[in-house]
Amino acid sequence: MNFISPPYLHAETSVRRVMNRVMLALLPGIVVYTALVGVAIIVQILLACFFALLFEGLFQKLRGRSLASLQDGSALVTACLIALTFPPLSPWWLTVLGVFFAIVIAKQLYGGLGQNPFNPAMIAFAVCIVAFPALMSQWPAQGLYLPLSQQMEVIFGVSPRIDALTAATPLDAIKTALKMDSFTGSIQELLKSQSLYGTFAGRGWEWVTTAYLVGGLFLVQRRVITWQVPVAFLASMTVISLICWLVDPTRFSDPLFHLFSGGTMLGAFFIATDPVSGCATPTGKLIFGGGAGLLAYLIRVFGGFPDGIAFSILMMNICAPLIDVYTQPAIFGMRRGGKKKEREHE
Amino acid sequence: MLQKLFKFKGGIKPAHHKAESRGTPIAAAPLPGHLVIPLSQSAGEAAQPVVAVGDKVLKGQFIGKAEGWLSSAVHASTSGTVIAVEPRLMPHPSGLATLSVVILPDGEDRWMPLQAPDYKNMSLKSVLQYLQDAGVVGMGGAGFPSHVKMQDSAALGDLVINGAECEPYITCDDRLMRERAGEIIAGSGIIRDLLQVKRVLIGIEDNKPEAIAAMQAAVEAAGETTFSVVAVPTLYPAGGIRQLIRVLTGKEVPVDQRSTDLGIQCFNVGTALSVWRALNLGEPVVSRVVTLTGNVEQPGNWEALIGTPMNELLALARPRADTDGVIMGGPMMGIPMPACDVPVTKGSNCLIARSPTLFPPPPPEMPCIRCGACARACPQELQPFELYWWSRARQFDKAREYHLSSCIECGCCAYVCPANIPLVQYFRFSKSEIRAAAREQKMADSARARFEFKQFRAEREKAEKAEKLARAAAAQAAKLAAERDAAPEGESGAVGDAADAKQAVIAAAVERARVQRAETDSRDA
Amino acid sequence: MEILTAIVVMALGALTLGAALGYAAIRFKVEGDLITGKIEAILPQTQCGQCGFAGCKPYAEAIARDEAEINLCPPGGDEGARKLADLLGREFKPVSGGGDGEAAKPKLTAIIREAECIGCTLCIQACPVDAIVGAARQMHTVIDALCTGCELCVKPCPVECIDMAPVPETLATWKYAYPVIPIKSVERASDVSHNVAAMNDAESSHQKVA
Amino acid sequence: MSHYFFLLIGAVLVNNVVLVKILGLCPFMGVSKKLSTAYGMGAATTFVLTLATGASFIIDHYLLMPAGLEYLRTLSFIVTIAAIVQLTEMMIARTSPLLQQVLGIYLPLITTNCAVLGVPLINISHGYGFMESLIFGAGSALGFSLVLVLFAGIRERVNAADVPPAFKGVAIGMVTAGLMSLAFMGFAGLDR
Repeated sequence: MNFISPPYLHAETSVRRVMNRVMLALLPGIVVYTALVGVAIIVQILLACFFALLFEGLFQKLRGRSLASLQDGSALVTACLIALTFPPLSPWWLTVLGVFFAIVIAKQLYGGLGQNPFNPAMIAFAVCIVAFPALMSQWPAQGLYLPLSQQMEVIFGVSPRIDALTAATPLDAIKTALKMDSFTGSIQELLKSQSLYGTFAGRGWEWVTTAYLVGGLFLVQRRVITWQVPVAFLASMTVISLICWLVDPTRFSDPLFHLFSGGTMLGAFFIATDPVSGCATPTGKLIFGGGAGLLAYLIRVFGGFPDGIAFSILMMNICAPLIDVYTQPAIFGMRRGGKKKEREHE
Repeated sequence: MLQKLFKFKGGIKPAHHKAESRGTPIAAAPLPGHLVIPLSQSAGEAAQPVVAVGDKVLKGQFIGKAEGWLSSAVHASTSGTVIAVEPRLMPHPSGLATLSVVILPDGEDRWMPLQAPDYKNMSLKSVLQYLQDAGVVGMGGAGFPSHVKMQDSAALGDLVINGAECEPYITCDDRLMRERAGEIIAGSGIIRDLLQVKRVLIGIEDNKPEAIAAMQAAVEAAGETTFSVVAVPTLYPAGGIRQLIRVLTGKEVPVDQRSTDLGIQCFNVGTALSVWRALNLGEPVVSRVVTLTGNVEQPGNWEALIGTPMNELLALARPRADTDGVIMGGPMMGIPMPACDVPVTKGSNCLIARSPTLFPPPPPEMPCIRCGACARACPQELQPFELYWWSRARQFDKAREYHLSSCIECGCCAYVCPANIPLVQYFRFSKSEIRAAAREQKMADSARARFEFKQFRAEREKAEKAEKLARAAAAQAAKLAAERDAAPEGESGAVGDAADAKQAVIAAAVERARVQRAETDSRDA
Repeated sequence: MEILTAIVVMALGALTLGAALGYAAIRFKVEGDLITGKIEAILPQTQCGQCGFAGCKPYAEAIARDEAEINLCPPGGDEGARKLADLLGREFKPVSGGGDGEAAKPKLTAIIREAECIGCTLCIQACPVDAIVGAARQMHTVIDALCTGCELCVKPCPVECIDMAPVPETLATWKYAYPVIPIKSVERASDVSHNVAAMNDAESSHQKVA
Repeated sequence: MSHYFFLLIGAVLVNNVVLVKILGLCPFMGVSKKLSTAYGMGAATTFVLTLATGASFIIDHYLLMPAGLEYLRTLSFIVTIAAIVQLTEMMIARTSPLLQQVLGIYLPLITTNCAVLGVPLINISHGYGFMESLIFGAGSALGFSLVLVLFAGIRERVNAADVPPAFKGVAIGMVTAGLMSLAFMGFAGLDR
């Protein structure tokens, strides 16, 4: 018998449904991604999902809790995000390691769903890119489509050395070029000269990010996420990249490139919008999104890592509780009509 | 009708479920087998019983005297014999018993002689006294004594008559307005005159077109020009006082103030009717209209005597076989009754027969994911997920910082929560813990004051004794010096004797008590 | 030579700093402490002495001097210890020594079995908060509202006529429970079903009337 | 000017004294349970650290270096810092009861804060001048205060979370600090 308390009526919602919608919104991105790089990404997703459930289940057992929490779908969303942010041909153990850090360290140690201060998937990414920088920047050369058997060999093989098959991402290439003192040309020329990169953000990749954008808009439309975070995220990134681009177009790429390359769309719609580790107040969400967009640009352009989404979001995760404290909206009876009196009545 | 309306943020639109019970007219419920009339039916102290077992009472006879200004009188709901004055289970979530008068009806339902007061020529104070003695309290559910709400009438501008009835299932005010609009308007007119307000706004949700029409017609029939009947958009909880005032006047009652601070006072339609009955007919509150609905064959509205056991009343609507409990009030804020035979009180606007199919038990509580749905639904614009976070961890100071005290427990947050968290229950828990802590703090402060005073007293006594001893010693020394030759032994011996005698008395008493206890022990065994 | 320079330099430095500090200690002397009052405000003022000190104030002073643990006050419970930990920046320790989920002891109040009272006034003297009234050779009684439940009056009574009883719950003191699924709901459930049976009985009796 | 600016930013974020240099962990863990106390500690540390960097620069340059006593740096810095803290505490206690209430209990803690000793030593090993030392000191102190306050914000929430009993309190605080440190690695390379 359950605890009986008002209200006895309940709207048709559940955490499971929220998570399912997020997965559904990821689907277009996954499909385009698969078309681009092959089945490897599906294998990575399945791998991550399996281990995410395994780790979560083991931990729940260890704590003597019921396994019912496996059904909420949150571990699966985290697993998908890990698989989608890691290079598709990363070795299996790297994915599993990422999942371990995400599920056990970043999530379950804090008490599980709803209580983690950091985004688990981004912790996984950050840990792995700090510990295995080479493996984590081993992206398949654009346009190179490996047969399935070879992809499996790379993922599960004993000695997956595929340097020949991988290449730097456009973001990485630009940064490397900028860091070299001998670099004199403009980045536009660089990108064109390599012919690997597509029309505005690397061949094929812009379609993946566009698919993420479509999924993200679906989430906004379904009210699974609110507009504040993605809008602020994309706006701040547009503004800062526009400023830099206008100042020196030969050294900085245009806003469109930044919006559609790397993890921008995934970050703006799927990762920064994580309500658990993000801000909850409307103003707070704007600050959170804006800050994450800005930091992501700074780190990806000036910092030491190929993409800045993970670090910028973790950074904002750190700030989120404090932002929430200082952006509490006025409550009913504190704004219109009434003076803004201090709390502590009664 | 051409009134500019305002909006409040949040709110939800659950299915109304009003059609079931609104169709049939109000019928008088038959006399029950016995009546249990709780003496605690207002926000203040429980009334003091003025009848004893065996007394014959008439309908409307005074049986409970108000105890203090916040309390309200209680009357016999029918004629009959008092068969018990004892604690009985009351319709309260605590499941606690309260002193109640149990009446066995004689079947005649005979009124005591009624005499309407000449209220127009009475002072405000004596009118209010009369209302207190007539047991007029808010009929919306909270049971706040009406005379208290009328006492500070200075600088009031608007009177709001609340006919919103925003909770699903409930239709008693709807029927009341359709059938007794004239009386309600007359009662509102009396309140208006007592409070000397300029404008009367009657707010009714627009899902009750018949009630709006009836009230409109009654206003026109009475020729009242200060009245306006306003259809407010159907949005739960539009019937909350602060929300209704916002919708009707655009004013937001500040969190640390009452509506009267803005010059607005608010009464329920049922209360207006009670006022009219009390002052025009001299009738105290002995009955009320109750909606019987939920898992029943024949939902409807009944005029029930205060004190009617709920199971007897609900039987009129013929509950289905799988009924497993009663809810008093609506499905959003109603209270699960500790038992089915608790009595109907002045605040019982609706009884819902509960069944597992009608209100399925909530799925297990999941962790909060801070999705913010509750914050968007909250009509008080709070952050329920923050309140929950701190309430769950029992960090009540934090919960207070997030304005827990402004929560009206309307249940919107729990309604929309995807994690099925019983948020309202957490908030009630927190609130009562905070209240208890404040009470304990007060007790601790007074205990400290008494302790410090006792210590101060002890110090003073010690000082006085020391002084006395010193003086005595000095005197003794002087005496000794004077009578050095006389025998010094006798006096100290006398003192020792006195002490011994006292010891002996105590020892004897101890012995006596031991014997006594041994006797009682053996009796018990 | 170098060592000598070192010693001289350090000695000079130490001397200068010492002099400055010494001067400051005299010049900027302050008296009184704020913390004892704050600690005492948290203590429940039962004056029961279960902490091993002669009342709440001495205990507060001992805590302020860092001579006592913060978890010695059973009436204050874990909640009180937590507040003290917050105030003083110390680590929280549960009072009972057991797990902190343990239910708090119910609040007690002293009751004098008046028939057995011999009027010795010993309990009146023992009561730290003046909650017992009476005079010598007259019956004594406890004022419920003032009793802190410290049990200090129980021992002194020569005829053992003082009991400690839990304070009965009233509407004013009733609290909503922490929202968890109650394990003892079986009893409640049977209660309800019994009542439903009663309701159905009432229904049939009504039908008979009709 | 921009040199000083980057020095400041570098000290606050990129070379954050707590999360990157891993100095001053003791007060970082100890005084971060509540936001209000974190603010107090941050303010006190900023004040003392700035003062300490200045004082230690002077001592190093005008006392130890001329006398060839560089090996006594650590010792003399500790003594100086302790004295500064004590002096500050006494002066505050006397002059401003308000400040005393805010900073009072934290000031003695700073004496044993290794960040306060570490930053002057880093200054000297980097060969910073007086102005640079002051800016680096103030930047480090601001960085300390910043992460302390952010950490307190997180800890207030985490302390109410359903953390496994074995990890309650300081343990989960350490995990959180580690993850924060991980996030701050993202700033690496930004100061150039």
